Amino acid sequence: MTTNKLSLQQVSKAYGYVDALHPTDLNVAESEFVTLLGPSGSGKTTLLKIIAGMERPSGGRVFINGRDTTETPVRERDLGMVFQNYALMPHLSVFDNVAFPLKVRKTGAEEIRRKVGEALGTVQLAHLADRKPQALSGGQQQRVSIARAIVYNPSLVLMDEPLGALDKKLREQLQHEIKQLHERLGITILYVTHDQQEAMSMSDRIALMNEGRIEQLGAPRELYFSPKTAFAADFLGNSNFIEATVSEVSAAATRCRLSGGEELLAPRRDGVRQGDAVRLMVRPEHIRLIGGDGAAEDNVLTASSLGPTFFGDALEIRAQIADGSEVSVKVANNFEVAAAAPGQPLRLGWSSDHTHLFASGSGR
Amino acid sequence: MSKTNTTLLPTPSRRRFLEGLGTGILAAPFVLSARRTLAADALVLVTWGGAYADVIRKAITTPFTEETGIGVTLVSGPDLSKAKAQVTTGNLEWDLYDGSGGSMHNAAKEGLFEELDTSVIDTSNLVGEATAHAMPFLIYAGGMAYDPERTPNPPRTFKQLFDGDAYPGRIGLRTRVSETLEIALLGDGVDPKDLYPLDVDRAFAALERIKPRVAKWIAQTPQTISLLTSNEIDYSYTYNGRVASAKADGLNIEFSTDQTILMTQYYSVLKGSPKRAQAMEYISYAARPDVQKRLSEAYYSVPVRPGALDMVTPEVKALLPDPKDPRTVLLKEAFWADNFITLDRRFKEFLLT
Amino acid sequence: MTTPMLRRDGRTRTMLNRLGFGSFVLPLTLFMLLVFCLPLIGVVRTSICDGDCSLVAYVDFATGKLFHRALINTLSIGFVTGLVSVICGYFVAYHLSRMTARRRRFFLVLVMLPFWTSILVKSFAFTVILGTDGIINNALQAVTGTDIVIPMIFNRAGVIIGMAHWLIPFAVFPILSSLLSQDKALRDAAEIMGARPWDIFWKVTFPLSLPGVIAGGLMSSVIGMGSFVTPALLGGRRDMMMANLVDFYVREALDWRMASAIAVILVLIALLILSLAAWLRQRQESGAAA
Amino acid sequence: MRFLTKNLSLPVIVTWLIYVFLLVPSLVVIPISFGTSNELVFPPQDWGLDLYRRALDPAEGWLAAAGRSMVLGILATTIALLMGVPAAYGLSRSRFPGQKALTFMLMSPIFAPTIVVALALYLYFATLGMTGTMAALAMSHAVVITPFILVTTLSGLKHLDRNIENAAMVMGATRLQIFFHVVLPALKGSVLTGGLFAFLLSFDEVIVSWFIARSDQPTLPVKMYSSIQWEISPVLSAISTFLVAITVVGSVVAAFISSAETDGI
Repeated sequence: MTTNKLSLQQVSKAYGYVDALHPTDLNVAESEFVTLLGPSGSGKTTLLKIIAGMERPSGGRVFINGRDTTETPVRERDLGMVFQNYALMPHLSVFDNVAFPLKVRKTGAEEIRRKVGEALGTVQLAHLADRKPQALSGGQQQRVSIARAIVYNPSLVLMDEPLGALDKKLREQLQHEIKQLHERLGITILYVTHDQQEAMSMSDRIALMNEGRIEQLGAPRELYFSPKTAFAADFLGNSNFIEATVSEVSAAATRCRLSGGEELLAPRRDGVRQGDAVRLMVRPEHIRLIGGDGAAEDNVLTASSLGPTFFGDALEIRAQIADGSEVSVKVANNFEVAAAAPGQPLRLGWSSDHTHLFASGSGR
Repeated sequence: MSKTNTTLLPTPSRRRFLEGLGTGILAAPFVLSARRTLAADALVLVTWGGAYADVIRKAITTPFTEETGIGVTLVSGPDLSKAKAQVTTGNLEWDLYDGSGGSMHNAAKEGLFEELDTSVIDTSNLVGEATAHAMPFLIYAGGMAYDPERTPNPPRTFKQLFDGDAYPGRIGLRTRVSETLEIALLGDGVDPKDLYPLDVDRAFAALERIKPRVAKWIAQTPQTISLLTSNEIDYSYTYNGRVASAKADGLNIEFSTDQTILMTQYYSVLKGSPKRAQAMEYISYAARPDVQKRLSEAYYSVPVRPGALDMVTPEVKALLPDPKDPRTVLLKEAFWADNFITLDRRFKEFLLT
Repeated sequence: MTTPMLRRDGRTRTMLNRLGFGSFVLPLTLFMLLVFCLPLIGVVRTSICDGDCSLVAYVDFATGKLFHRALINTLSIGFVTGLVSVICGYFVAYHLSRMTARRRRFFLVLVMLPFWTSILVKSFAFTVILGTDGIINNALQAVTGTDIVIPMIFNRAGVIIGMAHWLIPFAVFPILSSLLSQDKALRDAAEIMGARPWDIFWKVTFPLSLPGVIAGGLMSSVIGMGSFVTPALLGGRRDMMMANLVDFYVREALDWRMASAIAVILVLIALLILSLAAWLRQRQESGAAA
Repeated sequence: MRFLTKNLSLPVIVTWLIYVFLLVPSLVVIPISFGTSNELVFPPQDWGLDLYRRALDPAEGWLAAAGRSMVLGILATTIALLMGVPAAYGLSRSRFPGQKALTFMLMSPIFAPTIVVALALYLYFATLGMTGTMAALAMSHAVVITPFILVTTLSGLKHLDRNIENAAMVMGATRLQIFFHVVLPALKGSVLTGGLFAFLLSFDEVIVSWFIARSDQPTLPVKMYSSIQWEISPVLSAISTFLVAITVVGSVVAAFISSAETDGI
């Protein structure tokens, strides 16, 4: 039996009458990369602090490496942590910063030298070992911080928005490096971010958090392609929401009627009955613009273009449908722009398999 | 005399420049000559504050004003350096200075005081000794004080005080070189009449012997009483007037009048005072036998006029040392005027080693 | 100050703009030059020229046993007082730094309470507490059942106690300031990495607060070196300091040349200590950057 | 690091002992102030309010001296604030050659022994014929206390986000406007703290005042000092107790009124 590196059982946190975190379960397996993703105020930081021991949970248990650490002091939890603002000791050199966790563990000098050397080598900073952190760039400082978090092989490395303070280019580069590091060293990482792209590109699994609970937990693809709630659909990737009423529920599909009179097909969903108000979601990149009268898709809507926006690698066209709501469509950048000039009529089509159906009022 | 005219920035042009800066730029709206706001016609007497000022006011200045119509303003904190500053800058704040001891005579040498007008002031026929610039007006006695409950058998003379076998106990002495060297010689067995000129080496040798028994060398007069009452010392060298007021307040404390050192408090007139004549009149008044009697009864001082002692009430007289007692020593100011600076330095070195 | 004038007068304004931030520093600079530096220069001058000009006071200082003793006393009392103040101040500052701002405001008032009680009265209070027949010694005797008396006053210890009592607040402020400016994340990071409270203190908190410690130590020792009332009231015969001599030469001997010379030497010592500290710090920093 | 505040460990005990050390002398003075003797006696044999009556009696001059010290403290603190706060701002927001030396010069009164400052100012103002004036006294105190304002303001400025000032500059504010409308409001806490500390120092200052103050218009500490040449009047204990009580009550009230949980000293 493999033990989870981290296991949360019904962990909750209340401040006075405010529930910052509803009872939550979460397991992180060895060598797994799990991301807590959510907007600010969603409870991800509270959860992280409870795991780290900087906050006491109001209820539930925290297990690290199979050991109940709910009452364990922070320092004995065997965790590593990377902070958004690096939290490097300004009075210590890079080498001494990385050596810090080893020194407090009374590791021998020779071993410290070897391990710190290795860790700095891993993040390609061996040549800067004698510098003070202030003399380093932001990216370099964060690499030192990562080296410091892995040098003593903690059971679990927590990363709290580690790339938040870096520019986009550097952020992408470090995302890549952290991912590689994770794969090469097999460390277990619990990563916190509010950036859905970062979460999707790096994680084995994502725990999407909203209003103090985990809204959905799964692999990035799963969350993207099968969001369980409108919030999940909205938070990960771009999405179009269309209000509708269920007109017919069959064994295979749900037929919905828009207020403009059009009908759309969606996969069948348990608990949804005829007459329910629902929200249909379709991602912009799943919508095709259909020329002429071709009807190659099972869902088709006519719309009027509001104009295109150029994104370099793609083109986004916003359009207004009969009920007045807006829908955006993502097309390749070789699209003939004139066809989408404001006021031009458009026909939008997509597969019913790409249509997601949520009860109205769920999520935001 | 040339020394007194020097200032820290002696060249006149420089000084005018600074004056211009100081008064013009820095503080034009605030500057008031220190003198200007004091009562226009009153003599300004600088003297100590607290209970002492009350005594002076009651015994001397108030009756003086009643009798002559000359007002006297008492200000506190006599300080020779301030007197020097006032005299050298010509910015006089005070007219009369109440001072004592060697430093006062030193200041007279520096030219800070007017010569006494002997046509107004009778400088002869005194218990103490007037100098050209300083007139005695108050004589007080320094001697041993003790707690009669704690010390039933105290040393009553300085010779006894120095006899550690017969009178063991912690001693409090002053950090003043004058008085202390006299005590040392008396303690070492010198006859009071042979005291002056002081045998300085013998005095320091005697002090060296008694050093281990001195629990505190006291710089501030109040500690001569408070250290005795808080049981830090057993025998305190202090002053009869001080003990008398402490006793009046119910403290268990006695003063030995068997052997005392009489010290003189002087009045001098600051050099260049515009009220020189009135100041001389005031000094003359302060030394008058009837005024001395009042002062004596208020302060337990020995009158400076020989006859006045007999006018004092018997209760007070009992607490006063007898200046005619052969054991009593009158501190010789002339000696200290010449030797104060050098001996004080030697004394400080003695204290430090 | 000068602000209303500036708004109206365009020329002054452009001139000030050219001066830039210098215009903010200018008034104080002028003030300090006129009311601090110039007077200090006056002291230096008086130490050489008081009527006639000669170095006799300095020669006297260099050769006089009295001055050597006072110098040694000043240095050692200043050093020990600074040390004691910083150690006590650190405990207090640390405690203050770990509480809410509102609570801290209240505690700071407590720390500054000694300022409101005159040293003259306090010296008596210290006698009541620390004296031979004082509260502590009486308690000790009652507890141990002996006649034990610890001399805590009218000796070097008394001077240090009295001065530290006055100087601890001076040490508290810079230390507190450097403790408050520390990033809490650093301590969290250290704790997660497995550091015990003791390690966190000595390896993170304390080193980061060193600038405050140094500033507080320097301030309290230099201020301590310049005081003379406390040694006179609470010290023993050997605790005469240079400041006592300055006081004596100014006010009793009226020898302002000697007083000024001692004062100049006192300032030079303070300067020497400050530059030594600055040099040490610079060396430490540059050594780290290399 | 909760060990110092929560658990009863050695450092906690030491910390509280230091608080006791700081406070006890002031507390010993309180009972003395309710005695009736003219001598300092602890504990007093009889109890009464005589000393307070005397402390508050206008004829004794204590009230006047306290008022003078108050005015002087406010005056000196105002001068110090007016010059010190802008200077700190200027120093923290610019780089120029000799800046370290200038900062050192402006700070140096902290490090110059008080007796030296007193002697220097005394000789200086004596030369100018200004000893005894309130102007000389206020300027002397300002010299002594301004460095403390500099220190606290500089430390407050260090924590101030410079981007706010840059934003104001972009919006077209002049340096002066930025200083008054952006920096000063943000610095309120440290300026107030510095000002309070400076005021206390001025209020408590003896040595410089002794030399400079006019002898018929002493400040409170000078009056205390000159009144002890012959005896330490227990009236001093009543005055001390009075000041302590005012401070404690005032600060408690202030702590309750001020709701802003601004961090800082």
